[in-house]
Amino acid sequence: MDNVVLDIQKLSKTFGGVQAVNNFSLKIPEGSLQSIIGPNGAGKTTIFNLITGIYKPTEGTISFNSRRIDGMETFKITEMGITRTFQNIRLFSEFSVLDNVRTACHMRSDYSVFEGLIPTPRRNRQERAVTDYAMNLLKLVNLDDRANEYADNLPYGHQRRLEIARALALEPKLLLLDEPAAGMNPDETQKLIEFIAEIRTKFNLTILLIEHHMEVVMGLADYITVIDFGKIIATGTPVEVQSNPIVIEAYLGVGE
Amino acid sequence: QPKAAEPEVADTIKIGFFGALSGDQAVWGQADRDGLLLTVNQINEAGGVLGKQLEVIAYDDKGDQLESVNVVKRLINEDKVSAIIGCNSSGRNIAVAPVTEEGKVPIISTFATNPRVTVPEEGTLMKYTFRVCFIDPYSGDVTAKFAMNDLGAKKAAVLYEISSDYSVGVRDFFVKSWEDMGGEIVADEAFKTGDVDFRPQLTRIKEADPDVIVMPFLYKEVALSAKQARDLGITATMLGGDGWPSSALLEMAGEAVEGSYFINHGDTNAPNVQAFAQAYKEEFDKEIEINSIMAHDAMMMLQAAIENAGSSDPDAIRDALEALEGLEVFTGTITVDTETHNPIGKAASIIKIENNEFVFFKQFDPME
Amino acid sequence: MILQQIINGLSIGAVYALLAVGYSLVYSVLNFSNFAHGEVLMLGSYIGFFSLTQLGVPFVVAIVLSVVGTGVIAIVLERIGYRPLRLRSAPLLYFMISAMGLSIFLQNLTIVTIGPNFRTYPDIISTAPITIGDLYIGRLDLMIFGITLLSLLLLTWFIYGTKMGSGIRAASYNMRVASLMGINPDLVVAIVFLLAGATAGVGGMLFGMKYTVYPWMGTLTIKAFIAAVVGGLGSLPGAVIGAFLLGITETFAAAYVSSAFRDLFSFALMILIIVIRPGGLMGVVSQEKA
Amino acid sequence: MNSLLEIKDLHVSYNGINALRGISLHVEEGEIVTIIGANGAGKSTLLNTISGLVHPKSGEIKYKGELISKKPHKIVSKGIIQVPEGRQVFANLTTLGNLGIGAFLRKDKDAIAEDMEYVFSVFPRLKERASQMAGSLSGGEQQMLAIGRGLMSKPKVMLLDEPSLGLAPMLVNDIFSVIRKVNNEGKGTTILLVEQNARKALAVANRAYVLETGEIIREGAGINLLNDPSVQEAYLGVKPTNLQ
Amino acid sequence: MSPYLQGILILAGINVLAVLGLSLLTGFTGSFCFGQAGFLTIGAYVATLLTMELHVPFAVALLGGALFSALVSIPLGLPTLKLKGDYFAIATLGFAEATRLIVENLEKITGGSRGIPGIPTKTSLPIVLVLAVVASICIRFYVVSRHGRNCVAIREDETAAQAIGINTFRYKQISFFINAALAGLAGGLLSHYVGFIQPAMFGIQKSTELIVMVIFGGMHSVTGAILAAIILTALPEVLRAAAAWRLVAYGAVVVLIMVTRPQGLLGNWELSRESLMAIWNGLKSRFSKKAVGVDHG
Ligand SMILES: Nc1ncnc2c1ncn2[C@@H]1O[C@H](COP(=O)(O)OP(=O)(O)OP(=O)(O)O)[C@@H](O)[C@H]1O
Ligand SMILES: Nc1ncnc2c1ncn2[C@@H]1O[C@H](COP(=O)(O)OP(=O)(O)OP(=O)(O)O)[C@@H](O)[C@H]1O
Ligand SMILES: [Mg+2]
Ligand SMILES: [Mg+2]
Repeated sequence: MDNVVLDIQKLSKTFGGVQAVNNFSLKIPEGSLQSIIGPNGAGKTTIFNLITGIYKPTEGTISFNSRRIDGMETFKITEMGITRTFQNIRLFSEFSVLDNVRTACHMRSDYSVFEGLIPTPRRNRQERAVTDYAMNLLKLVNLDDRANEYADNLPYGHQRRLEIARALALEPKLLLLDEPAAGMNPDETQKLIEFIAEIRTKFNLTILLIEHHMEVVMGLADYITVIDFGKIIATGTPVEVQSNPIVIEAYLGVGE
Repeated sequence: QPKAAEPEVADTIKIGFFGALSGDQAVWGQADRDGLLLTVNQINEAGGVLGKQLEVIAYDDKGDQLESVNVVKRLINEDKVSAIIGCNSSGRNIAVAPVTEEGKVPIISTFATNPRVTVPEEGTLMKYTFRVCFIDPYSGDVTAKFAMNDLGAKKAAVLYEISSDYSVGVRDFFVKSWEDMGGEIVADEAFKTGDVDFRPQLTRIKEADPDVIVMPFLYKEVALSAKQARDLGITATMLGGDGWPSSALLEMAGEAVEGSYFINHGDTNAPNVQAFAQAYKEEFDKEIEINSIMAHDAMMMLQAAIENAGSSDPDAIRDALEALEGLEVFTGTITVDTETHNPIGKAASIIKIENNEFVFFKQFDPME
Repeated sequence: MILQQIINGLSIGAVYALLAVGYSLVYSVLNFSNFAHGEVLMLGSYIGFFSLTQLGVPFVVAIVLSVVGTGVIAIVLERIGYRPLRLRSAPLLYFMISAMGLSIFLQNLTIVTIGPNFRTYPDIISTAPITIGDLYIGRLDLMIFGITLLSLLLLTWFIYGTKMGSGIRAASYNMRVASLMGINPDLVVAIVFLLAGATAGVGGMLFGMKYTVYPWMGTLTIKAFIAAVVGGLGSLPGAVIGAFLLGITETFAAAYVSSAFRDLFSFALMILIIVIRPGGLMGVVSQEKA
Repeated sequence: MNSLLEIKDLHVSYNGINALRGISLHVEEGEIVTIIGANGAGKSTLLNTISGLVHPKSGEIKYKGELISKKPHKIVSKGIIQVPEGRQVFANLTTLGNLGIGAFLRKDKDAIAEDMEYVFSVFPRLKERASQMAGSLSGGEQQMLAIGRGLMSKPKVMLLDEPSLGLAPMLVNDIFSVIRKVNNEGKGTTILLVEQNARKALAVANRAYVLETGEIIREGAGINLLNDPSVQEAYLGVKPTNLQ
Repeated sequence: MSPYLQGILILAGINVLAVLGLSLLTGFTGSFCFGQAGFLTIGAYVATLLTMELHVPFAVALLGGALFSALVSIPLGLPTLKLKGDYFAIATLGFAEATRLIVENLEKITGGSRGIPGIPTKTSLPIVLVLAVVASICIRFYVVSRHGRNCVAIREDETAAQAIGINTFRYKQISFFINAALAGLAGGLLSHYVGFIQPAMFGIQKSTELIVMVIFGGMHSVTGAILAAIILTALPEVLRAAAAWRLVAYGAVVVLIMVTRPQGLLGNWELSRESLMAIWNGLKSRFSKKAVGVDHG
């Protein structure tokens, strides 16, 4: 059996009276690209928030590379190799595009707080390396020509790409993408599909994807978990899921 | 706005002034300044000193020590004044004392009652620093003696302002004298500058049932606390100090301070002050404060010193100040103690509030 | 004794509450601490004072003049000091600094124009305390208490019970989008400042009668600020509860521990509460949804 | 005859960067007009300019033959409402509160209640979440709320900025039928629609404009553009997927 | 140089030190600290007691004050740094007032509200200048380091900062620590400049004054804060003639800056050799263009 990167067991989360996630389990093997789909408010983003430690689970466990991470602080989880993008874009708006990425590179350099106060050759070297690395990432997402603009002024679609670049800068093992194609037109969506496929191999990523654009999910996912009201209602390969009547009934609807 | 006297002839004697003209100390700083300006005007009209006109250079320090230091440096180094008058707070005077020492310019404080203003440590003396007021140990002592001997009190309560060096000083010295004399402190309550409600403390004091309450702080707080005390049904006699005398107290506190006593530098109702007070009211359209009278007296000291020295040289003035003897001013007769630069022989007056008026009660001989 | 201290605490609390309500009201809309609120109160106190002494109008008229005056002053201050920032969606910190500037400006302007002296309100209504056995209750305190509760009720009804109120809350979240819903942001803000100013006007009169009038009487806002924080910034009932809690704490600290350390207890209480409940007692701690 | 909404030679710039460069377009009463274009083409800028959030450098916008006001709330009072991009619900109000704000300028209590029921019938999910704080709604729920809030104002013209953003496929279909329904075959609300789902947008639209880097490069009937190979290639994705 | 001018420069230098850390903490890390006077108090009293009671060398006393103040920031930060916006502001304000109250009450050690007179005046202009310049350079380097970027990220969006692996709490702690250390140092210098300290010197208005300097200079600019510290220290002296009106003017200027140039004097911008050169070149080219115009005209 493949090496399981992420292992979620019997995860539940309630907010007041709302059962947002209900007894949800999922195993993600290394190198796979899985997708979670489901109607609005099904609990997908909440699952991401639970994995990344922004919420604490009401019940259940989450393990990453066989280590329990539920209840850990967000930044520690990130340090271990899980990164995400946000459904509502959250860039550092007063930073330039480049600095958004450079900030995310903070783990690529290790000079101390003391060296922060006085520049040393080591610091300068590391800073230069980080800048080069960040520029390369920007090239990859086609934003290198806007490197010095404020991130806030980029159009929506570009901001999404920048968010992905920022996440990649952390060199994650597991990347969580929350609706990366939202706000993109079909053409751009197509490019995004290719882009995700590209970074997946290039960075050797395991990816968990939330998306409502079916062409993205169908084009990329190895395996799909469908949830509704926080519960799993179906699982399977894209082809299986697509033709599953329960899924059609609850989520896909009948095409025009 | 009252302006400093215009220099009519080029040859004037420059006198520096600093005080809180803005910020929450402004009442006292402005009273200081206005008292000084009026005095200087009167002196100038009478022909000046040594035939020269006096010129006041007044700076605001908004009650901040750092600014005091700055402005005193400026007075000494830039304006080259002959002497400085100010200010009403011990803290700021302690802060500027080293500056005047270094710049060798005499300074007369109006209301810095902390002994350490002139004598920072046992055996040392700030050679250039003088004052026109008596000091906290003296007030504390007189208050204690008066309460015990004249009022026959046995149990005293103290209410004091913990963030005010003046108030803490008087309280400390009062408590010491009182206990030395065998009195009992039944309540010792503090409040912070800016507080307006004293009822929690007063309720405690009421319970302790003292004969007298010592309230060494400024008249606004006196008025508020006195009123609240009476509202709570406290009947003990209230005793105060030189922060009390102000017509505003009578207006604000009314009935509440009736029958209280306070220790003062002199009698503000004394006939000799009235003409000055009248002129003050005409000039500035406000009632005179005790600070203005102290500023007047400080100026009198300075005038005498300059005349005695026959020169406006700061060092000569300093020497003359130190040698000053038996100078009649509004608040008594001043002789400068060469050891401490405190005015000796300044008798304290005990003032009683009767029928909403300040009434001279008795003279308190310091040697008593 | 303990009963008397509770009464003391409540009446001190009522004073804080009256200030804290106006303060919280502005906070609930613009999300910043209006440090100039105390100065509006101070101006209200002066307006009342001069109306009574110079114009010789009856007490009720003086209150009306003071309320109208402070309402207008508050609106004008908003126009000068905050609106330009609002239009630019400047960070909240800037509002606070601007407010500090206004506060310094007004306080010192009063000192140089009206003068730094204390002024005493004429005796208009009897301020003699009511005695019940051994207990003393201030008449003014009762009035302040009543007016505080009344304004709390009115304001709560206005904010939570009327359409304009929900418009105000919408605008408080996002003025841009609120304007897309047909809400006139300037009007909303003006109404809020008018109301906050009005509470300051009444407060100013009452405080003036209780504590005399002087240019820096607004520094009391610090206590109102603490009260509002304890209660939960932006929550009107919270502000009132926080204020009473603060009043009681101060009183009991002074009465049973040490009056010299009195404020230490208020600060300790405050830090304790916001550490346990980061949004204050009544504040909604909205967990951020990522 | 005046158009309902007429825009002439509109220029908008942000700190010197030109976002719109001489746009002219018109929307007739009862029409559904859609604007498609890549990210950053200036679609949102155009809608924001119409609703008064952004002020043009030059050019004019006329509504019923009159220049529109500069103040967003005045524009709303004329009957033009925008459903902004990226939801932007009032997080500190409940679902109901948000819908109430949508009807802020309306006085007709009964009709408001009716419309509320209508919104709930379109988005039953919102009814379930009626008293939840909008900030904690899921992304899609917020989007429904944003649209519902817009409907509550009973506008004459509705500016929709990517209404299908983040909605589940089934709901995306629903949204477009809601748009049709509101428009009521030209007898109801006039609609100016910005959409990334160009295929569906063009399918419901009477007419469409294609915006590229701040300029209109094509216009025509929705159907025509839908079948135009160049539009297909640039905006509809080269190879249509089986699900769309 | 006249002692007067020297005095003002010393104060300006001390203010620069007191403001640098605040710029890092409030401007860059986004935690609005309203209790700077508290750290000044601690630095001033600890340093003073070290010189007066233990007779240690001046340098050791300064260091002691700075260190003690910095250490206080740790237990203080533990519960408070998690607080947001106004809540943190009020908590730090409470800290400063509480510190003052404690100093007032510890009469035996601190002299209570009557203060400590007769502190040897060892603070000299060269010492202050060197310290201020060194600290400015260090802070300037810090904010452009990876650590500085992390601070700004926290200010911009704390959740997102967490999500890219930044230990937000730790970085706030570091900023708080550095701020406390520098403010403590400033306090020690201050007490040894004036020769007298008293709790009244460290009231709320002191904290206000310092925070205003940070904002005035530009929230996101170290050099802006430095410039503001110098200007705002000198301004009252320049306006001295205006007497009481100058505080009115001061208030008005603060409001004016906020509403017309809320990003502060320098905004995001930093004074540096490059930026000065850029301005210079800009001026030169404008000038030469004009000159060309004249030629042709
Ligand atoms: N506030 C702003 N400041 C500076 N530039 C801006 C601002 N808002 C938008 N822009 C710029 O204006 C251009 C048009 O942006 P706009 O948001 O209108 O595009 P859009 O067509 O709506 O894109 P999307 O499909 O991504 O939403 C973009 O280049 C963008 O970077
Ligand atoms: N902090 C919260 N407080 C209360 N309810 C919440 C909170 N966060 C999420 N919910 C509720 O939990 C449910 C799941 O929300 P979630 O954001 O996970 O949905 P989602 O599957 O991501 O939906 P979408 O596709 O629309 O983004 C929703 O009904 C939402 O209202
Ligand atoms: Mg979601
Ligand atoms: Mg857009």
